[in-house]
Amino acid sequence: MTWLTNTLVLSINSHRFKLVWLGAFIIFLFILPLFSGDYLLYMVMQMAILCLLSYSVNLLLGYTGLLSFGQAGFYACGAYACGKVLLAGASLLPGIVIGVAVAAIAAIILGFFCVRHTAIYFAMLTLAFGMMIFSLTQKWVNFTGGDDGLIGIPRAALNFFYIFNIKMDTIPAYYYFVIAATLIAIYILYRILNSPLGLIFQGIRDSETRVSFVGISVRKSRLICFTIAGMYAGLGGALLAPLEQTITPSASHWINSTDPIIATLLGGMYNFSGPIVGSVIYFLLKDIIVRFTMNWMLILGIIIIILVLTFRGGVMGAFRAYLLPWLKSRLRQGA
Amino acid sequence: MKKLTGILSIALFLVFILTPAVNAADLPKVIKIGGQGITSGSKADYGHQMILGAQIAVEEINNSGGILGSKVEMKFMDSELKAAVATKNARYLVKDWGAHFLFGIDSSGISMALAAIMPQLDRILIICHGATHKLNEEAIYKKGLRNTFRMCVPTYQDGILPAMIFKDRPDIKTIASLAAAYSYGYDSWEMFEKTLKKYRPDIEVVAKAEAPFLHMDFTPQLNALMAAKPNLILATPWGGEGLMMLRQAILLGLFEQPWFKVWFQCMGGSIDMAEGLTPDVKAGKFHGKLWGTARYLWNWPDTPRNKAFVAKFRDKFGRFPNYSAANVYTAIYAFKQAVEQTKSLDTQKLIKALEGMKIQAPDGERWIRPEDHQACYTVPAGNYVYDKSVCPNAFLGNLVVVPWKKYFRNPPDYKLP
Amino acid sequence: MDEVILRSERLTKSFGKFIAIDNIDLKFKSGIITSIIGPNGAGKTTAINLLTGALHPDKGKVFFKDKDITSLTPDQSVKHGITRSFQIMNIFPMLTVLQNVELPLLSLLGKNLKWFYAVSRYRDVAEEAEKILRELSLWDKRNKVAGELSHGDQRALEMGMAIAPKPEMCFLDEPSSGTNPLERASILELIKRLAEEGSTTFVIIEHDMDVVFSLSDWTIVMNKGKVLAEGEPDEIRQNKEVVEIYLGEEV
Amino acid sequence: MDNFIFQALNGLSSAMFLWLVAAGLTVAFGVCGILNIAHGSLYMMGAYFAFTSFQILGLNFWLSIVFALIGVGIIGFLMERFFLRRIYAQPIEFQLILTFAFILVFDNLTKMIWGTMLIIPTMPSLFQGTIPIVGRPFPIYNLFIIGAGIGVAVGLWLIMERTWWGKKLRAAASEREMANAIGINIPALFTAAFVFAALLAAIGGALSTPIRVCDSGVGGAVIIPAFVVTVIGGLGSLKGAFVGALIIGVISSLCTLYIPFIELFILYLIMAVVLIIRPQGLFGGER
Repeated sequence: MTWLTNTLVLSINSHRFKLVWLGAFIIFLFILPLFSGDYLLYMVMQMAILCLLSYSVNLLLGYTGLLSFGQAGFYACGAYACGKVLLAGASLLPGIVIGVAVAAIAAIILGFFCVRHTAIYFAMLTLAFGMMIFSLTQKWVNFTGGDDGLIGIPRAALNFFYIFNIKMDTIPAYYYFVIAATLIAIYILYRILNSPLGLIFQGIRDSETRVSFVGISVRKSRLICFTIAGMYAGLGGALLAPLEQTITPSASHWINSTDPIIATLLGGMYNFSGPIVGSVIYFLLKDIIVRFTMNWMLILGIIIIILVLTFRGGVMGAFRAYLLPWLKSRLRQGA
Repeated sequence: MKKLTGILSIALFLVFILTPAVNAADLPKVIKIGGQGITSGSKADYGHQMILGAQIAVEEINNSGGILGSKVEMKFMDSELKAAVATKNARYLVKDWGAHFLFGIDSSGISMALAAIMPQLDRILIICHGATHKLNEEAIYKKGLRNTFRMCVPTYQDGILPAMIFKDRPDIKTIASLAAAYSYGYDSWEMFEKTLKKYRPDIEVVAKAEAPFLHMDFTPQLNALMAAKPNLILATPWGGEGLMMLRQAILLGLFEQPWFKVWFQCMGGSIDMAEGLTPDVKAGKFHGKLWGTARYLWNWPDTPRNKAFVAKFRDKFGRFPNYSAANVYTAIYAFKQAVEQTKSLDTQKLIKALEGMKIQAPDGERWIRPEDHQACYTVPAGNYVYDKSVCPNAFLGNLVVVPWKKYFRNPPDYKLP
Repeated sequence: MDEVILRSERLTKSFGKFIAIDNIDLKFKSGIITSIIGPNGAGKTTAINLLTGALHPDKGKVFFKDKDITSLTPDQSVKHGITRSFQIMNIFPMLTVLQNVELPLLSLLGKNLKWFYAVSRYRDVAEEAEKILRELSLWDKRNKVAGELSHGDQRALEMGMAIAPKPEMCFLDEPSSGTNPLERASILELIKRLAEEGSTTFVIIEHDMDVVFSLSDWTIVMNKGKVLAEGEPDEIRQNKEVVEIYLGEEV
Repeated sequence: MDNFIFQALNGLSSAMFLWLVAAGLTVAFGVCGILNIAHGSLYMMGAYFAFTSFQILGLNFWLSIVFALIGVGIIGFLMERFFLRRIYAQPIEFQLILTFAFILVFDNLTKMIWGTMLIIPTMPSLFQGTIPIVGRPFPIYNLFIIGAGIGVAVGLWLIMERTWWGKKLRAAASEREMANAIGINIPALFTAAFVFAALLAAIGGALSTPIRVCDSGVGGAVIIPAFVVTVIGGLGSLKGAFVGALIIGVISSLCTLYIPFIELFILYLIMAVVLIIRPQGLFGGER
């Protein structure tokens, strides 16, 4: 037992051990298809996509102090754009890239208006824009297929000129693609958040006026942040389109924006790994509850209420605040 | 990256609980069938009725020795009326829970989405409520997504049948649409208008209105239609929305107007609507102008088989079976028949067996058309009456029976059997 | 050293019916410490807000080294060399002390759009931040979260953020408010030292007379949105009107 | 033109439902500072309670409204006292997510208690029939709704402007510290304000029963239009909520008549434009 706590505490505190854990986790993700069925892989992909969406939310919420209720709109932009491109017969990479690009453009245009506001006004404006995208996806029947959505999106092969051509029609093949894309995206976000730009985002969260009085344009920085967040949501959507092979307007409904917010709060919003942990737990929670009862909404609702009233720092926050000191004290006693 | 530690434990946990254990061998001890439908929100009764219908079928089959000796186990999930949820459910049911057969599904969009992924899942799906003609005409017939079948009448019922009935009514000269603002509503109206115009070029479309999902106040739409004084309104909003719409139409005095002759409520024969409409029908608020049809009617045909089914359903659940219940019931029996015929669970063999199958539903024989996997059977239309001696709820009476061959569209190279 | 670095012309600002700043002309000379005093509600903070771009005047103009900067936003005026601190503590409470001073340096050193490498990779930022923190005697506490510092340390940190962009002109809004006497003494010491060492012109808004008279070379007295008097501290001390409305209540 | 007038009048009656929901939302936000997404669920509970007492217990129309008020009042009290009170000081995201969780709970509970059957009680005979307006039949019940909505508006105005309690509420809304200083019991006042807001929702729900279906999805469906209304009128402004409801009710009604395809889009477009140009809303104070 002491050995276990010992290792745990060590691994938590030292940077090198953290890297070991991370490496183990990534290796685990990559060997998972060797011993698991398709549904587990499918679920991990769904989690990865929710995770991207949660990062998109948390970049705004936890790092820049803005609550967006419209990320589902950008998610849908990415999904529809990617779906359209793939339906036109393109290969996977252009689909994903164009999906992300369309989401980014939408985020720049809408963000221009949104970043002038904060707090509830920002939340309401993003809600309005998200729902405008929703009504477009529903009503622009010629382009979006209306309420039926885009159906039968092919999971096109991943080819890059004549260099490689990888078929994506099996679940494991697409799984590797999604996991790789997600890990790269998360790594890039990690770099961004530790870079000068990320420092500025966090400064804006703490004090907007102070940031403007050290010579940085708050609006411009917020717009950059909003655009990056839009791109992450768009990437999530773009990865979803070939996975589900169907995209319907409900992807852009505001209810869909609440999932990543809940996942983020669940994981802990001031913590880089919060969205990953939150997405995994939230997804499992929902998936498991749905299996056992038709009254999944009641149970999920109660869990969220308890969570908001007790662990506002989320799982990672609670881990840091309670479990970690406890482990340390155990270790000290042992020593 | 601070605390990625927790993730590994979660991942390990994930492996423990989710490593799948199932694969289809030929006729296992337990045959698993997975259903899904809408069981939350304002249309929850459709899914709920599916569960009831499926429960009866599963119980009957298990009590009479199962399918070739194998017990049947059912799991039913909430589709939330969202394609994303439904595809996820389908994947879970097949890949993880190990379902051998899928059934249910309420909306056109979800039907199309699932039809597209069924070949990958390598299972058969029998849709019991989603009605879009695009499913059988495009997805199955043209694109060849042959794992999907449909055990309910398509939108021909909602569009073509009323046209066949009302083309012979000389007092109907102007028509109007109150459409559910999605493909089911648009398709039904398009078929209705086209068919009616073919027989009666003199008929004029005077107004059109539409209402999205979750709409609650239909007075603006009704008002817009009433301004044009149509003789007939074809309405497609269903479930709770349909009910609100009709109540609001009564309040606006629509049914009192002498120029107004017929309200055709496409899925008006549904039990949830019948239950909700009872007080108004009883009070004569519709003046006999409310017509409707469904995808199965509990009071037609008046055969011992149908009566027995209805009686059993009422005994068990205290309600009348809706079409979603009857269709699910039939779908499960169709699957049973196919398995018994092929003595295997091989998807391709089952598809072959289902194509052209004749199955005894509570309302008589249904024939699954091999070209487009559409179950062909007749459902009449009627207008709402109330008769306490027959049923505590209002129901569709004065039924007009048009045989399906007269109003179903056919695949191009189709030959009647 | 007597040249005017910043001046305002007929500056007016009102909030609804309340006239906060009423048609004032201010002049700040370069190289000396100027203080602005006045009772609560005299318009001192509003004046600073107008001069630094946090607010824009209804009428009037602001010139910095004869350039019209009236309509600049705060971030632009920082780039022209004007910074400030705040009366109510305004630091980044969830960031570390080090990050608090790194942030102002990013814009100065043109690193604010760098997005890939960690902040610590930029040597110039790191060196400059270390210099400032050592000056503030906060180097040992650099990895603490700023919100957990003592009040006096937070004040010092805020000042450090104000001078980090190497401004030509720096407004300090009640730099010693809420501190205990000991902390106050060290902050005054710090201001004095910074003023002597650097090339920054300081303007201090103060409530505390001791601070004003011990620190400043020039004093401006404001009341009800107007300039009541200005002059060297000794002159002000003698000024009857000032003593009456302002000093009187404290002496 | 007749059509236009008639449709606008229709819009007015649907505006009143929006107003009743938005009014409670506004009181809760203005006084307690909480944006209650579950407010629509309180409306839904009001409808269910009214239905139960009217159809099942056989009480008359007015008594069933009272029954609904009592039931929802209790729910509102419990919600505020045991849950919301703990998160007033928290950032908005926690408030939104907590109240969102309440939508899930309420939706599921109603499904468990009342089942999935659709419920639409009979219209009380008092309100049956129509009266002609611009030569067309207009439902008496809709007129009654318009009257009730205006009545609630006038009543609210009287309470807020003329009573001591209303003054306390306004004081608490604008100057919390001051209110505390002059001896107002803030926690009790907040509870009272939230219950009051819940009652407004309950009235809306109860009045809706004869023309709208009670079902477990109503809560989520009414809240978003109510958000649109409160944002347009100005968060926390009752006058704004009233005018906002009229604008949205009438515009969406007219859009249904002339441009049905983009009705939803127009609503959100209006909301966005108001937020961009005048974020405090048409009647809101400074931000």
